[in-house]
Amino acid sequence: MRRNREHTGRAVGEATAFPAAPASLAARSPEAACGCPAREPGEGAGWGTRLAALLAVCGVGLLFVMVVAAALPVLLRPGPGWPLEWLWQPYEGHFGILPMCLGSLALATFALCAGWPLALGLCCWLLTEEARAARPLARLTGGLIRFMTTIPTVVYGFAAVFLLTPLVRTALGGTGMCLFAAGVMLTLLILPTMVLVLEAGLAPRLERLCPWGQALGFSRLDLLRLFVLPKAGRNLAAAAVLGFGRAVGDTLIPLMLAGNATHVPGGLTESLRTLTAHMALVTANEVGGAAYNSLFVAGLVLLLVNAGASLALRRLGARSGTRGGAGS
Amino acid sequence: MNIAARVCGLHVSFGARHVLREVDFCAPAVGVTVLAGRSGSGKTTLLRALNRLNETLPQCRTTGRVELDLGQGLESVYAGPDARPRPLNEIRRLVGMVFQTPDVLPVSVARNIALPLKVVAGVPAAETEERVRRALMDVGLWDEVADRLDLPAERLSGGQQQRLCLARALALDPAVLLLDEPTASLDVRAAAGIEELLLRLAARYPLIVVSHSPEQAVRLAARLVVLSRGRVRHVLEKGSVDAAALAALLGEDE
Amino acid sequence: MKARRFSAVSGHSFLRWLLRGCALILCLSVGGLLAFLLFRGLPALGTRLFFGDVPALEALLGRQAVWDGLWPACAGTACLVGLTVLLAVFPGVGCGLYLAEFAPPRRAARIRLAMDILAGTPSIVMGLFGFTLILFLRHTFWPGVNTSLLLAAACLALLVLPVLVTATCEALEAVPPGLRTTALALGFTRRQAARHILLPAAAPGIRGGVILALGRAAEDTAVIMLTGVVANAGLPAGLGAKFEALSFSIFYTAAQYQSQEELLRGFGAALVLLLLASGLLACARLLEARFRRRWQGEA
Amino acid sequence: MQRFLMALACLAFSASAALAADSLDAFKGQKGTLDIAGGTAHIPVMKEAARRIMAANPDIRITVAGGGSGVGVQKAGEGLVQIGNTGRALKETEIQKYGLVSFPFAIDGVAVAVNPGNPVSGLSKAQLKDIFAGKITNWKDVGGADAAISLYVREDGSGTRETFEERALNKGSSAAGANVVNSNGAMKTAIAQDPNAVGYVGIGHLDKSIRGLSVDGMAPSQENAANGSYTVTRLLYMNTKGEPQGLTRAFVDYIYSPDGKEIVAGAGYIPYEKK
Repeated sequence: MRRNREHTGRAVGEATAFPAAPASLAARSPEAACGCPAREPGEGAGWGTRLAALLAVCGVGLLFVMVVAAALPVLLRPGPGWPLEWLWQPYEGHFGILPMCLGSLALATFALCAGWPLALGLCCWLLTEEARAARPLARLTGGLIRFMTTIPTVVYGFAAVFLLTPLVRTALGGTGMCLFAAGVMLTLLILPTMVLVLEAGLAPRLERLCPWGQALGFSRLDLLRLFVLPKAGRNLAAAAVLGFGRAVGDTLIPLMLAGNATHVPGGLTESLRTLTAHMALVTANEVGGAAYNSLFVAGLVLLLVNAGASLALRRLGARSGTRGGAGS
Repeated sequence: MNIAARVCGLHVSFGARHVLREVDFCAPAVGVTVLAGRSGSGKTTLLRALNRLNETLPQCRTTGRVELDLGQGLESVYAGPDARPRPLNEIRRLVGMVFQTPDVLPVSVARNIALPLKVVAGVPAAETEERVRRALMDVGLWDEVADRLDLPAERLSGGQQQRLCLARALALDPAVLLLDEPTASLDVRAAAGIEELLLRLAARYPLIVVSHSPEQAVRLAARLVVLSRGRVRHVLEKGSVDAAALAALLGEDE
Repeated sequence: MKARRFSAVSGHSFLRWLLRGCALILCLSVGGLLAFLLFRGLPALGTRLFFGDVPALEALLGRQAVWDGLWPACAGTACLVGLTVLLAVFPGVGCGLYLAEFAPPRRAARIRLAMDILAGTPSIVMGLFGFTLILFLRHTFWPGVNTSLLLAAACLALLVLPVLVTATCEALEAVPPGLRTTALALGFTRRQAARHILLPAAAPGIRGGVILALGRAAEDTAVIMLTGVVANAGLPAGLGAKFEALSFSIFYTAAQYQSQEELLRGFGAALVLLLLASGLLACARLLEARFRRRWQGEA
Repeated sequence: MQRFLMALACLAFSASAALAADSLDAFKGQKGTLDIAGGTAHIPVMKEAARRIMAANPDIRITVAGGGSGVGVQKAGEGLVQIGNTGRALKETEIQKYGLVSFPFAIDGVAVAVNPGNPVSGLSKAQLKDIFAGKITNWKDVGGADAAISLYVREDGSGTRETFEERALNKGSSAAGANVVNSNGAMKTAIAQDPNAVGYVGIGHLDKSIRGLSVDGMAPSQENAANGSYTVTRLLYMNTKGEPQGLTRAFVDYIYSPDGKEIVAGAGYIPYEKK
């Protein structure tokens, strides 16, 4: 610290070219005629907080480097065991994971198409329900949604295996472990996250309109429908992106409910395998083989999807609600 | 009559907004210097320039010389061509400050004083007990809170909290005391108590007080600095003006 | 005139009933799920669920191995979650403090982006990361290392890190700025102010974040599946040993229960994990409500 | 006379107890942990052995994990576990790469299993091959009820799968649309719940919740598997990296001891004599 101080003191006096001060410092107080605040002892971050931030960022960096470093060589060498194929037959040397990518996409899209409208309906109802009779139901639903954010996905999966699968089997035939069963449970999983994000976005706008609007005779529903929703495009999109990210990231529900078949799912009642379930199944098997490499490509695809979702969320202005937590 | 604080050519601006222009004044070592002026005349910014608290606000630029007597004669507070100021936290320790709304720390009454003593002044634990008691005695708060030292400080009344802030500043035995409209948020009776306390302290510490009420200014001031729109209009000595005249002075410059 | 009003009202009520329908769908489905779990799980609750046929005291003290009870899994989850929070608290709170107090704007934005991406990372990728890390270490300079409680806790710590960082950051931003000015005016340096005044003031919010992280670590299965959890390991014996966990035993039972008794134990385990997770959220919300009421004064 | 019989009985009992006791003596002074992973068919045997050993000597800690034969080879090879179980013979590449040593300890047939409610009692290998290749998709084509066949297969690394596809399907492969379950236990659970299910498990896992089908007239039972009249069989192997020492050696010997054989038979397998 000492050496720096003289350096700045002398330089400020003479109007000589200012040597390249560390970028972050210059940005903070470029021409501070008075003593630069960052110079004082005890001003900057202590080694403890700096180390902690370094640890946190290095954790993320290491994770990305590991996945990319292991996945890239496999991707760039289109040999026999190339993972971007449509056939997963380890014994015949085919290690294509495209069916799994499609499986993940299909499942997440199903969960989004079922979950997003339901979440929007729920959020609108929670914000605009005025009937006295529905007051207890509104409180119950609000409490249930907050409770749902804590329900572990393995408990969702467990209950579904014994409650939903037999129903689906009798109703739709087939093995009961299929896209529909896993999709329904994923919808329940991502519903609370989306409702909370929507509520965080729509509630303040509606409250601002309420006194003025109701004075004019509009009901809260009209206000929401006519004035708030048309301009809440970004918030609605943010909820959808967050829900999609969380649906793609979950492992347990597809592993327990989707049947894990390695083909491209044809219909609602066909079983499929998602990327995450594939990683859970195959990681244990062999190290160094083509199957093992396909895991890292799957991991890379998942990370890219998730990073894309985070960037999209950042542009849409909603922080990815860590309250709702990520898939597990 | 030696001087506690001298400001020459002080210029403070926040981004594009120039708050203080070419401010020059001296504060006597004994007695209360009152900075008077209408709201927006920059008196609070001037007060904060003395202990460099403006730097906590974004995009602050301060030029000019500010010298305070921190025990070894007048020394500059800002780094300048030939000036070598003390570390910032040491300057702020020696320049005690009390804000308009009492800002007690979210801890117990005793710890409100003990924590700064331990962390800032590095006073050993054995001594803090005694210094806390002495500080509370100075501000006449000891008999009221002697039995409630472990109560959260927020439970005290407005006047008591302001006295606690004053006691906290005094405990660090400052060289100068800055008070930013200390009685603005208090009822009349508590305000009178604080004013009487300030006059008593004026004998021991140089006080610089910002006040918006002419009556209070005249009652307290040994020297009166009248500010308007960021410039010093008049510097008046004690007794050279009464409350009505001061009110007129404040009114005329707008 | 009358027709128009009628269509407005009917259009109106149809929409209202549609919205109410959504709420009913949610209540019925989740209510049904929970009722099913409670109906099948409640009868299983009891000492037999946790300790099998081993007397409770013997099992608790670990003198006798419990083979067909949940106690080893519960002990495993407790140790895992404790170790995870222990590993995650320092980087989490420290990074949150650095972000709220000291980070220059550009660097702060980069760290926030990294935390957002980490928050969204699927946990199975974290498990793969842990598994590969162990293999890498074994082949290079630490051949003795193995998938274990410590590895699982480290990967979980990385997973719950964003929860802690965000909670700390928000708690520090919720502290009124006047407090920071007061501390500086008293002569505290920024570092002393952060350590002695701001952190204690934000402590309840941070504690809420820690409890959320606890819940998140207890519910996770995908990470530990690849980093050292096994079906039968008895009580956790040291950082380097394999361990059992409640969430994994639920998954294991769902896939391969051999007898009705094992199935009942699975339902009991699911109920226990559900109560644990919701209990943790309840006190996290309690803490946060008290913290908010103290600073912002709203309920 | 009774007294004499009583004496004989208790003598025999004490002898077997003594016998059993001495096979546990090997663990008297031992300490430390032993990790076992791999073949899911072995789990009942491993778990019961671990239970008895840990009951005899609480200082020993034995952990049992499943995962399938692939896991057994890989984890034992990487040294992550001391004993890696496989439901199939090791491949040459695996022996070279990891230097594993095999200890076959039981014979286990792989039976085609269906839900008890399924009227079908037997299938030919040709029918079996078409079913698992996805060509036959309805039970009525093979004499069952008119319902779609729901196929269940094991994950890729499973020894049971490899043996089944090699021996029963004459190196046929399974349809891509089949549901994948990752252990014998999971296969049994799935078949027990789905009336139209068909899959394959080790004969040791056959119990009243599922029913084994005869293949080409061969009835699936351990005796037939032992005397060769049921050909779809494989051995259950314990594999270690290099020659086992200490606790691992003691565990392997314990499985071959009479007490161990009793556990193996109790789990529904035929103990296999180490040559």
